[in-house]
Amino acid sequence: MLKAYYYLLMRDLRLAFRNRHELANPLIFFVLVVTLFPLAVTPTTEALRAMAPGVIWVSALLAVLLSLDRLFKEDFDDGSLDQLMLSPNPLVILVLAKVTAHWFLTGLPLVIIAPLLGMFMALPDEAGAVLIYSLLLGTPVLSLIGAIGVSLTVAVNRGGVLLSLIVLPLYIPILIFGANAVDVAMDGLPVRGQLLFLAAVLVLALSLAPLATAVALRITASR
Amino acid sequence: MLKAYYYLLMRDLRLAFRNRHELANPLIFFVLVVTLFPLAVTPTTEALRAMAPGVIWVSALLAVLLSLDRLFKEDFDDGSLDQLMLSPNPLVILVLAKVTAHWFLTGLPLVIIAPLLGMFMALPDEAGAVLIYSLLLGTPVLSLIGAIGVSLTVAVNRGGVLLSLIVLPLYIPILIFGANAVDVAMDGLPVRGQLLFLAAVLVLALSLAPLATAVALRITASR
Amino acid sequence: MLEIQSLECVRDDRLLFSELSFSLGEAEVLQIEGPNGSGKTSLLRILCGLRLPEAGRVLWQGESIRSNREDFYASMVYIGHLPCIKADLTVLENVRALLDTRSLTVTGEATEAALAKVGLASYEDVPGKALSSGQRRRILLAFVELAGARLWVLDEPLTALDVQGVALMESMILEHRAAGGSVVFTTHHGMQLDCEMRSVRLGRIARSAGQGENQC
Amino acid sequence: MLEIQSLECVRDDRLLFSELSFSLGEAEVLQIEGPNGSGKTSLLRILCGLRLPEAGRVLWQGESIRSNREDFYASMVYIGHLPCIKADLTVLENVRALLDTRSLTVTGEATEAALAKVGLASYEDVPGKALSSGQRRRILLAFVELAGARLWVLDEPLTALDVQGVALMESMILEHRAAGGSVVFTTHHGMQLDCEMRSVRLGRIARSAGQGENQC
Amino acid sequence: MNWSEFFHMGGYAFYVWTSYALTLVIVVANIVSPLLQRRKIIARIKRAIKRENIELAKSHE
Amino acid sequence: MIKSIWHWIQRFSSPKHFYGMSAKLIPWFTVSALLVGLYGLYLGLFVAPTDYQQGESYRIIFIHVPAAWMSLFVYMVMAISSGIGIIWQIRLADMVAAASAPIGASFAFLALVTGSLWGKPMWGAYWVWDARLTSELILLFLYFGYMALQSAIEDQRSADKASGLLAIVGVVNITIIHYSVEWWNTLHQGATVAKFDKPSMHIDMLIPLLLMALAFKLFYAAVVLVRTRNEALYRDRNRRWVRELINEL
Ligand code: HEM
Ligand SMILES: Nc1ncnc2c1ncn2[C@@H]1O[C@H](COP(=O)(O)OP(=O)(O)OP(=O)(O)O)[C@@H](O)[C@H]1O
Ligand SMILES: Nc1ncnc2c1ncn2[C@@H]1O[C@H](COP(=O)(O)OP(=O)(O)OP(=O)(O)O)[C@@H](O)[C@H]1O
Ligand SMILES: [Mg+2]
Ligand SMILES: [Mg+2]
Repeated sequence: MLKAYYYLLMRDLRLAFRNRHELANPLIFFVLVVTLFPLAVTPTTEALRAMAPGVIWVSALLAVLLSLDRLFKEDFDDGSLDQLMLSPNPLVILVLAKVTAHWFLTGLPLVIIAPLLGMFMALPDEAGAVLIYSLLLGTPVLSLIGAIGVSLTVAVNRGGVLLSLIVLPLYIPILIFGANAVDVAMDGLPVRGQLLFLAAVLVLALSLAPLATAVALRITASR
Repeated sequence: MLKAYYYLLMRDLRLAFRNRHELANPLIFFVLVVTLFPLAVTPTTEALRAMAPGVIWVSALLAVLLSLDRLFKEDFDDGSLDQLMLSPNPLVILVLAKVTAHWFLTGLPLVIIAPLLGMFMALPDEAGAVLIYSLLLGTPVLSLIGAIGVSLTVAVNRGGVLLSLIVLPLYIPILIFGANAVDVAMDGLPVRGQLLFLAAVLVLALSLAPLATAVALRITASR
Repeated sequence: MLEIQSLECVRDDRLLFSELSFSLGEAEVLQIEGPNGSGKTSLLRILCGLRLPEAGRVLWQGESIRSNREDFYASMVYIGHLPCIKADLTVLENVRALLDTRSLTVTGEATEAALAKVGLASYEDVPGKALSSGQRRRILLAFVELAGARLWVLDEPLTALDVQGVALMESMILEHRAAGGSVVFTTHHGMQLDCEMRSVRLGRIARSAGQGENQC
Repeated sequence: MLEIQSLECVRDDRLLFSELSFSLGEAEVLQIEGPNGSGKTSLLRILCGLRLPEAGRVLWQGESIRSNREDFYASMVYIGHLPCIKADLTVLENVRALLDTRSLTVTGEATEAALAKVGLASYEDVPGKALSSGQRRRILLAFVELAGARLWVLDEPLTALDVQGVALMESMILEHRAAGGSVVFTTHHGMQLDCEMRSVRLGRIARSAGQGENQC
Repeated sequence: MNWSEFFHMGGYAFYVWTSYALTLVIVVANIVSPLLQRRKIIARIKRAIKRENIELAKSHE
Repeated sequence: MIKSIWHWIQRFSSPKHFYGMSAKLIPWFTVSALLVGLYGLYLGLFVAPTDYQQGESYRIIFIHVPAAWMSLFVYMVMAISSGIGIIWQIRLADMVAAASAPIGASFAFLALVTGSLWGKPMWGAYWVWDARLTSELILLFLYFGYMALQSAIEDQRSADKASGLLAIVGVVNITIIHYSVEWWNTLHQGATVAKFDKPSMHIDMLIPLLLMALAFKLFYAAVVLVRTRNEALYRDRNRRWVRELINEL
């Protein structure tokens, strides 16, 4: 079982590293979207700072959202998903492996680059640290919840926008708490509450989302 | 030739209307993304108003971006694109038909719903009108430029993020002028210059983009 | 081993088959026959547990496959219309990836031998995207060969194979049967098997409920 | 009509064929033969102008097809490995959409007759997504029938077709030839054509440049 | 209280009556749309039956 | 015992049985919804006194609040019956869920629009980003998501199960959103929320409000029955009972 988890994780990582350029894509998308805002509004430092937590978090969320179809779409299209479903290993484990790979390839890079963008948006240092923590706790949840959404829409062609319709409302609590933590940190107030909430949601998602995803996959496979 | 244009346009519109629900998807995505921002920042009226032009324009741009693969992806995957390319009609005309359909299905609805979102973001009325004009001139350009991007990336699987890398930089001038027009209108200043620029870009894109798209399609078809 | 009890399958408006029952023992080969759209693919997917039937059950060693999933899946292998090939993995990696989902560890030599057998000997490090349609299907043959399953479920295994490929598939089935394994397959292009073979015929294209006819 | 002059095709590292020349006159049928991966699909795509050859030219009525696109495309029709079927359009609309790209207006009766001929008579208003793989291919047959082209280029037209479907394809080709049209096709599954037929054999799978062998 | 005062709603006529009018619209839509849907479904099934009968007759020939 | 209950449930929940039974119920619900609604409107528009703070504008309450309540109630019905459909494989439950979605969405829409119409005179803006408003908006999106997924998946059974799963996940989400937005907003913007504090209501206002709420519930019951009947007809279009029924029409 653990072996199956490990192998699948490795396969997905190897696949991603095969096209190096793709690896950086969510990251570049993240950076691009964040840079769009200063271009679109008059960039005074205060204005930038005020919108920074929101803009960075929303962009991270969109970057994850856009990379979600990496999770199952290709496997579905070429029939590999059928083979996963016919594996003697519990589907939940395999789902978890795929979600882990997805987070390594999208969430983690976002967390790493975020301080740079914070600097770019004139975010004070202490808020920058909180930004990292909040993203570190939040992005895995985005991948986990996203997995449910993708598994529900994977059989639908042109499901891209449908996916966002389904997933974005589910992302909202994370967005509120993540951005709020950074916002509050900017005012020098304590953020333990927000981070604890994010941690709690992470635990919850970690235990429930793979199950829901596995159920959803069995449903959509029933072609 | 005109007949080919008309038929293809009609086919695409009919296809879209076959799944009614999909029709609304870019629209809902637009509304959803705009909603994310007030949730992520402290929603005081001034803060909202200050970021409104940027947020609405960036969201519109992302909505168009996400719906771009509607343009050729499916036709490519099922082989219909090969058939288009084997048509005795000039490819440019067919491209134009597809772009027109795309704009009717994504750009136009965005223009129509935009005033509502302006209200959400506490945008004053006169700026709301300018928002509509700027979107009306800007969204067709987004579709036209997007078509070039899709035709280049359509053969790449998981091309979604690659597409945004190619297209977003090209979108930036439109974004700057569009958002700026609204921004300036909020201060009660004249916006003729910005709108004229957008109109000029539209004319330029209308005459050049379909040609570029046709060339790009011939290149990617050479599998 | 495998027992099908009064299956019914409806797609959209059409009843494809109902009250379909048959069973498959060891060392048996079964062909599902029927014209285009008669429900062969649907039947095979139900048989693997990928699709839920409208009625009826599939039993493996006397137990429902849904309650007995791990056991059943450890001893069967399925290939469908789709090639399961990753464009960015090499031929060798593609085979290994397929085997990994089944948690099988196969030695390097065995894998190479299988690839040689299906005619991809010199293609180990060619990426999937550079293969022709027939070469892709051959990877699946290597996978089936190495999976070590007792039951093979093959949906149109001859698709895109050239004459030599067809002969290969035939000999593989015969070998598998000789070793006590069983096979369920569909094909429109005559497979000449030099062994006893049963067949299930699915009805003529039935446009509405009640018109399906199946023989067993 | 069609003339191929010393074509060369290289994919990745491999030379698939070079110095390949042949021509096709009226009422001629030509089969492209060769094992999996020998370059049949690549050749047909070059022949239609969808792919550029590494060297050589394709001429239509003595003119290069690239300079003469409209004329060439008005008189040829191609079907490839992919089904070109829109999941959300009905069978009838799918055929019409295919014809529309060629700016053909075909009467309703003609379309219905063609659909009946390919065995989709009662399927006119079934959406593409609800068709089996064989039924999808049959839509393409109707399209070819109605396209009114003089040259047919068919890549594995027998894929997924049942016995009856194969017979239909054969008779269609014969009819087309009788009316003075020509056909280029590939297939692995014997097509029994009751007429004179030429063939071009592409070489054995050649791993590196220089090993390709073609006969004509 | 007279009617014009009633319709005036103390200056809030626009807000109040738009709300009530919209409610009416939505109630009516909720009544009409399932009825139309029902008609469509029945017509569709009838068509299917007709088609099957034709086919049955054909296959008996 | 359990087995016989199970059998009874299955028989009772067969679309055919439901179709017959619901035909008898619909007129009752319709008529009582109409009567209760008209009486409630009469009390609300003519009898209830003018609010000393809000003036006449408060009369929007008689549709805003029932509509808002219904939008939550219908979502719960949808989620619960989806759960029943997934766990016990009862088809009728799936049909009820699918039939509820458009009705619930229209109530959510109504609550949103009447709320903003009320908000303009009260707060000076059609829209503010308050906890309740935000979660109601998200609720509308969840309805849209449910309906979009339902119609996007071709296979009816998969569509039911998939969208049902989404409805259930949505319940968890709506609760979290509600509390999170409340917390988030009270941190900065207590004022907006305070406006929602229900004034101890005059009994003459409370009664029409409750009557309207009841009328909306009855109306929902009638419409959902009609819609579920449609679903039953459509999904069983190949079964004998539908064929016989249609042939009699
Ligand atoms: C777009 C604007 C609005 C939306 C989306 C909205 C939404 C809602 C919702 C969802 C509820 C039900 C809450 C529950 O039962 O938990 C509700 C109840 C209520 N709303 Fe609104 N509302 C809006 C504007 C207003 C305004 C402007 C007022 C009056 C100033 C108002 C007064 C009330 C009252 C009195 C209740 C009943 C409270 C209760 O049951 O405790 N609403 N609204
Ligand atoms: N996704 C689908 N939705 C609805 N109906 C479908 C779907 N796929 C197939 N069908 C219908 O189900 C029937 C059986 O399809 P299936 O793919 O099982 O046939 P098959 O016997 O494998 O045919 P073929 O020989 O063409 O592969 C067909 O008549 C088709 O119309
Ligand atoms: N996209 C590609 N990129 C690189 N090489 C490719 C690509 N597609 C095919 N090839 C290579 O080109 C060769 C010819 O492929 P082609 O598809 O033309 O063969 P084919 O004769 O049609 O084979 P089949 O009978 O299997 O369909 C193969 O050896 C394959 O490895
Ligand atoms: Mg099949
Ligand atoms: Mg080929």
